[in-house]
Order: sequence, then C-alpha cells, then structure tokens
Amino acid sequence: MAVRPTAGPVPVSVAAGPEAWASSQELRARPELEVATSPRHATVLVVAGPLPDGDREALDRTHDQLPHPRASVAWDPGTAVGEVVAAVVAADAELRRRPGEASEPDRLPDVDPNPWRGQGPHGQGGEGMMGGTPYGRAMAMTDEDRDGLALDALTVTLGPFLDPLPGGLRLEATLQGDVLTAAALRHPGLAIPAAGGAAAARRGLQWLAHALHVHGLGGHAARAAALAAELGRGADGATRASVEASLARLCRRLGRTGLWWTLAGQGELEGQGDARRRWEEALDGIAAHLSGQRAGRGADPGGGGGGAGRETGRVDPVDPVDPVDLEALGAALVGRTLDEAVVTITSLGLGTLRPVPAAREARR
Amino acid sequence: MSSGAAADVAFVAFALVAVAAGYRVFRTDSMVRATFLLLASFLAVGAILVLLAAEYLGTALLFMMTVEMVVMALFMVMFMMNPAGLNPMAMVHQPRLAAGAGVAAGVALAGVAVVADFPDAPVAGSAGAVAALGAELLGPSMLVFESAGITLLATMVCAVVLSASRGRYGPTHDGSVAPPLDPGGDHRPTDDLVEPGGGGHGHHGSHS
Amino acid sequence: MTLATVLVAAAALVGIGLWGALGQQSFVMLLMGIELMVNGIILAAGGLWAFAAGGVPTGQVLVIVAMLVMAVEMAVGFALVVAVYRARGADTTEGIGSLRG
Amino acid sequence: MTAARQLHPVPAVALVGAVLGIGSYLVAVTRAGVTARVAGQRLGLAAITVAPLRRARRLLGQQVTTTERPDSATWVLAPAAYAGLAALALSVVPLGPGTAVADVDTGIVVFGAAEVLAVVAFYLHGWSPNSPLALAAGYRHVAAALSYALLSMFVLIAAALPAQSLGIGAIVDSQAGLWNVLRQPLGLPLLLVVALGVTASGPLDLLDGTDLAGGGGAEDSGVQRLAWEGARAVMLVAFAAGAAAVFLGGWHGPLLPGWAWMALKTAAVAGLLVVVQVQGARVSAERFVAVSWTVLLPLAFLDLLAAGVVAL
Repeated sequence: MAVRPTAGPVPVSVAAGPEAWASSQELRARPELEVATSPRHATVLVVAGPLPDGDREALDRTHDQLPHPRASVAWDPGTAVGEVVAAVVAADAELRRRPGEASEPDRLPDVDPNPWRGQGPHGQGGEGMMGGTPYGRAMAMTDEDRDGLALDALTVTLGPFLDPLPGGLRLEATLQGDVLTAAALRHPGLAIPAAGGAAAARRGLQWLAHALHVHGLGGHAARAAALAAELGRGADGATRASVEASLARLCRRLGRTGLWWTLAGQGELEGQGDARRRWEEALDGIAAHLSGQRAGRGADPGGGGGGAGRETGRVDPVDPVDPVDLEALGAALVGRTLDEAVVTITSLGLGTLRPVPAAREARR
Repeated sequence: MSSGAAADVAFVAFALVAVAAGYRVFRTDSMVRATFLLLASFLAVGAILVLLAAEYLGTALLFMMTVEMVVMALFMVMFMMNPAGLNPMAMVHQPRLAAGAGVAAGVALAGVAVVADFPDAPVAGSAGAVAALGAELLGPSMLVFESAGITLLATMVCAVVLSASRGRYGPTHDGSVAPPLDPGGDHRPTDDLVEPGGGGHGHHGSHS
Repeated sequence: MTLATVLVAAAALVGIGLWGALGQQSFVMLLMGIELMVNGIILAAGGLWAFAAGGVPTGQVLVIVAMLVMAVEMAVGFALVVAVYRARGADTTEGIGSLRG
Repeated sequence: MTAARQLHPVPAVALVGAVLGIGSYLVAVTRAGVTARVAGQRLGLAAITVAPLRRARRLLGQQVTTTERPDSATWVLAPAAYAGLAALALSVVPLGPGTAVADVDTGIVVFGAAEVLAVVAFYLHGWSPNSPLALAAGYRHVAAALSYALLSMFVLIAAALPAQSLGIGAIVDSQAGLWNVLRQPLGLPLLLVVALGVTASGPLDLLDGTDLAGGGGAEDSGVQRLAWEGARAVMLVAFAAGAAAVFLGGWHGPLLPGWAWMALKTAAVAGLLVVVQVQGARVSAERFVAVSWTVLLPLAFLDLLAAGVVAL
C-alpha cells in the first residue's frame, strides 16, 4: 500500500470521459478510496479526461453537487492510478487541515432552472390549468403509457457522468412513474482499439467491476477491479494464468450471490437473448482473451453452443465486434422500468461506447 | 384503562394532534403531506384507543391505516396534477357551505356529547381485553367476523374489476366523453386522450 | 380523560372531515374527508366502549366494523377513481359533469 | 398488560438507546469486515473497528446540500421516523426474563406495525428530495414493501399461535421446550426476507440502489446521510432482536444468563443478515413482487396453516 489512509477511505466521485471511463473503474480496487455512487456522497471529484466539449457544463454541474468541503483532481491520460490516488489522498488531507479555505467554490451560478414566473407570492394571476405556465411554473402533462392510465410524463436526461451508466453516455428518458415511454441514447463515440489478449481482458474486467457495482455487489466489484489492475502491471503468461484462475474463483463466488437468477429474463433484446446470456458471453470472452483462445476482433467465439442469432447479433461486451445501434436500443428500452434499462445497458458492456456511426449521422 | 395525570396529559396531547393534523390535511398544498397528516391523525386516535384499554384496536388501526395511507400517497402522486403543491392552486368548491356544514356538525355532535347523559360503566382494565375480543369474534360475533372476510374478498374482486382497463364490454374508454379543457368548450371523445397499449380497436362508441 | 372530552374530540374530527368532504374538488381529497369522519366515529365508539359500555367485547367488534367500512370505502373509492380517470380523464368532481357513462 | 414485566421509564429508555447504539456500531463494523473480506482486501482489525467512526466523523463535517424545492420537513422526518420505529419495535421485545421495556399483550402486533410504518419513512425518503431517481427508487421499494408486509403478518401470527398470546414475552415462554425455528421451519427464513426489505438492504436494496445512482439517498449528504444509514443499522438490530425472541427462543439457553443468550442470538441473526446484504445481488422489484406472491406468500400461508393445525 503506497499511501496509508489516516481518515478512512476518501469518498470520490468519478467524472470520466468515454476514453478514460473503463480504466477509471480500477479505482474500485483501492482501499484508500471509496467510489461514491452519487456526487453528493463524495469529497473529491476525480475528472478522468479527456472530456468531449459538450460535457463541460455537465461537469461543472456535477462539481457543484459535491458537498463542502470538496476538492477536485484531474486525471490526465497516461498518469498512473497510484499517482491519482496519492493526489486524492493529499487533497483530502488538505481539506481536513483547512476545510473552510481549501474547499472549492461553485463553478456555476446557483440559479433556479425554472424560475418563478407567477404574479404575486402565491402565483395568483397565472394563466390556464394545463400547459402554458399555470401559476408561473410549467406542469407535467399527461401522456399515453403502458397501462393506459395517462399519467404525467417527465423527461429527464441522465448522464454523461451518472454512475450507473457508461462514461459519456446520455440517456434522455421520458418517464411515467419509473416506466420509460420514450428513450434516446447519445454517445460521442469512442474508437476502441482493435486488440485481443491481455488488453481486451483487462477492459473486460474493468467493465465487470462496474457492472457488479451496479448490481449492488461492491465487494465483488473491488475484486474484479483488482484483477484488472493486476493485468495492468504485467501481462506475461504467469500473470494471465493467475488472473484466469482468480476470475474462475470470482465466478464461483458470483454463483452464490443470486446474480444469475436476477439477470435471467431481464433486458431481453431481439436476437441477443437476456442480460444473463450477455453476461455469460462476456465472462467467457474475458476468459478466452486471457487464455489466448480469442485473438482479437472478429474471431469466432467458439464453445457454449450458439443460440439463435448468435452469429449475426452477437455483442461481445469485452471487445465489441458489432457496434451497438443506440437508436434501436433506445426504442427497445421503451416500456421497461428505469432500473431494467440500466441493467440492459450495463449488460451490453463497452459496446454502448461504440455506437453505429450511421445512427449518429441520421440524428444530425 | 390507564388513569391518572399522565394519562390525561397524554390524552389531551394525542387529541390535539389528531384534530390539528386532521385540519391541516385540507390546508396544505402538498398532497403527500396531506396524506401523511391524515395518517398522523389516525395514529393519534390509535394511541388514544390504547389509552382507553382497547390495545388491540389501537395497534390494528396503526398498521391498517399505514398501508392505506401509503397507497393513498401513491394515488395522490398518480392522479394529482400538482402533487407536491409547487404550484399553489385552490382546489375547493362551495367553501362557505362546506365550512358551515362542518362547523355545524361538529358543534352539534359536541353538544350532544356534553349534554347527553351516558351510562357510567368504565372498563375494568386492559387485562383480558384482547383475549375477550378474540373470544367474541370467534364466538357470538362469528357472523360479523365472517361477513367482514367475505366483504373484503368482494371488495378486492370489485376493485380489480373496476380499475382494470378492460371492462365486461370492452375497453372502458370506448364511447365515453371527456370533459372540455376550457369552460363551455366541446366535449371530446376520449380516444385521443387514453390509448391503451395495443391500439387498433374499432371506434364503435354507443353514445357518439 | 372523560367520555365527554373523548366525544368532543371525535365530534371535531367528524366536523373537519365533513368540511373536507364537501369542500374539496378532487376525488382523492374527498375520500380523505370521508376517512377523517370515520376516524372520528372510531374514536367515539372506542370512548363509548371504554366509558359507557363497561368494556363488553361487542363494542370492540363495532370498531372493527368501522375499520372494515374504511378499508372497503378506500378500495372501492380508488377503483372508481381509476375507472373514471381511464374513461374520462377527470380527477375532480366537476370534471365528470354528469354520471352518464 | 402485566406490570411486573415493565421497566421504569428512565432505565428503559437508556436500555433501548444502549442496545441500539452498540448494536448499530457492531453492525457497521461487521459490514466493513465482511465487505473487505469479499473484496479481498486485508484490512487490520484496528482499521475495521474505527472505520464506522471515521466515516461518521467525515459525514458530520460535511455540508448538508439541498436540491431545488425539496420537501425539507419530510426529508428530515424520514430518518427520524425510521429510527423511532426501530426503537418502538425493540421496546416490545423482552431482552431477558422480565426485562422488556413494555411487554404488552399485543407485542407482536406492535412489532409488525412498526415494520409496516417504516414504509412511510421509505416513501418520504424517496419523495422528499424532489429528484427523479430518488422518487423512482422510493416507489419501487414501496411496491416491494406492500408484498413483504403481508408475508410478515402471516409469519408473526403463526409464531404467536403456540403461545396462545400476542405478547412477545409469552411467545418466548412458549419456546422453553422447543424453539419456533424448529417448530415452524418456514418461519425464520421468511422473516429474514422481510428483514432485508425492512432494512432496505442486500437483494432488496431497492431504495438506495446503486443502479439508480444511490436512489432515495442520491441527494443526501453530511448529517442527513449519516442519519439515514444509522437508522437503517438501528432497524437491523431491532429486527434481529425480534427474530431472535420470536424464533430462536429468546433468553432460553443453558449455563449463560438469559440476557447473554439473547445478545448472542441477536448477534447471530444480525451477522447473517449482514452477510446476505453484502453477498446478495439486487433483485428487481417486479421479480420480487412476482416471487413473493407466487412462492413466498403461499409458503407463509402453509406455515400459518401448519401452525394452526398443530395448535388445535
């Protein structure tokens, strides 16, 4: 352990751009840190760049959500994890020494996004009951829905730094209760280098760490992140064999968590089965990359008895062969609950970070 | 029954909570607050029942009303256009008549309570009250108990039938007419308003 | 704590409930008014059982019946609200206009 | 109400406070230890024992942030009500022969009512911050809660049948020969499912779930967050004590004094719950509701039926 924690693990919130998102998951392995699920829970904001220009405002908003005392640490590409952890711990120590002065001020003015436009203290004098600006503040309008109840619809944009979603992904969801009635996914797109072997396996383990965290298995997530970090330190045959053995042990542990049961039947997508099948394919893929059975992009997965659609619609979460069509995925999420949408997106692995280019062209 | 100064103080406190919370129910903008204020009123009455030695009834009231009020809060947020009361609006009608009727009823009943001469036969104590209630329910009052069970079953069936989107004669919105959006406007058919999943049904409303 | 004080509190609850049930436009708030009235009735029945009926168990059965009424009223009331809302998109008493289907 | 079994109010409040305070600290330490073990991190015993204290100190020094137009009063009320209900539940559980704060005749109904009332705290926890993720998480937990509340009623009433009393003291007395966990083998596992729901944790952590970025707790910070997490631990302790009294024979046991047996059994139930919390993957609300109505409720009904037949 490079830095000895003196005040317990430092809660950090990670705002990661598409390129750094996967590798930032290795922070989950560090006992000096606690990767928070919400910026409100964090003391230090780790900004893992580079960020697309369009995410600047979202970054500032995320920053302003951290409670005082707070600090932020930039993680430039190429900087080792250890150095970032040291910087976070140092920033936290500084905050504890001088909580008042060291804490960072807001980056954006604290203004009401929907300012009060009524006349008079109680909004008397507004116009209309539905639509317009009744009594000064727009109200939700009713909309068609799954159960035919025509409830109020609410449109929110989740991301690009929402913890359960992959870095840079925006989910624009129209919700009735927690059921999505419309969904659009946007991602700037990421060129994942075509690679097999240890590099792909490492990315797969980074995905696994995040995915386990989303399913409430924080301890197991730390283990997966530690395996990814181990591969990062050296990719020789002995390390790969030891990581493969550890992964097999982790999979056996996962069998006792009920994870497979909770995944079964969730996130069904046409031609791609349910979330459980995609998870199993992902874990097989990581193991195959580790043992060198899978060379790189486009290789046949082999083994496991291919189900219908495996050849055409296979989504390898580790090393995405077919990029995910975000438009079709958004349409497929309609009618599901918000949590199932998250489970579905998670089960697609890093594929959502590499959307079909045509989908983006069409939207512009 | 609990007696003595402590019980008196507790009774007055609970009674004030019950009445004040009950009043606030209709004076708050937030529907969720209204619901849980009503729950507070129920809880206070439950506590008074416990003070009155009706221990079982007090606690039963507690959990029955809790579930009921949570369901009510769910409905509030579902059906109210303004559940948090962020847009203050007056959702009342005939306020003078309502207030008058309420005050009149309250005063009349309170008058009866003060003036009338009820028999004075206080309950001996809570010991055995729960067991006696059980024996009564499964003995002389068996019919009441059984009818309660049947009534609840009938209610469940009835509630499901009423609230299901498909009634006996097809989708419930077929042929019904929605209220106008502005006073004096035309009533509009509801097919554009509520469209249950699936769609594609014929427009054969009997009233249009 | 005497019978008169318990009954006065109960009368206040019934009065407030009546005010709410008559004055509120929205169905759900109307139901809440009725609930508050039944709450007062429960309190009165409990008071009479404890002070005037010598604690005969039948008195408690009356309170249970009152609770039953409340549960049934809520369940059927909400089911009706859902049915009306589905059919007419209305959630206030004025919104129905007539009871004609 | 038997007066001999009541404690004086002052030591009673002190007892409940001490049990809940020490218990929730031990729960936090256990959770830190189990999580570190699952994560494969070797932390020393010293680091694990001070972890909850360090965390509390950090949260106490943190700003309490707010959102746009929250329901501030109910936001503060939610953890207070949750912890208060835990105290209410514990107060009817006898911690030793004759040492319940209030071993009332309807103890098990009060205990069940406290569980059900916690649903209000969950609702307010999700509702108050005026945030879509918090609201969605609160709603799905309430949906699950309406299912497990029924479960707990069946199981608790079945446990009361052999004692022919709704008082928890009498239920413990009835287990002098044979513990309810053996007499009604379905009861304790079902009650532990309820415990996961009432403490909103592990597989039933639908309320503060990581899949919705922290759900109801997503907007909590500082003291507000500490209060909610503390209330959750406190509820776990109270529930474990109740389960130990109702199913594991409470204070009955050889050699050791009654209170020691009660403490041991409570710690065992609480420890088991913590392990399940750390090791269990989250179940979706829809899946849980389906399973609880098609599998768990019939099992609970069977449990009640069997208990009824035995009692006759």
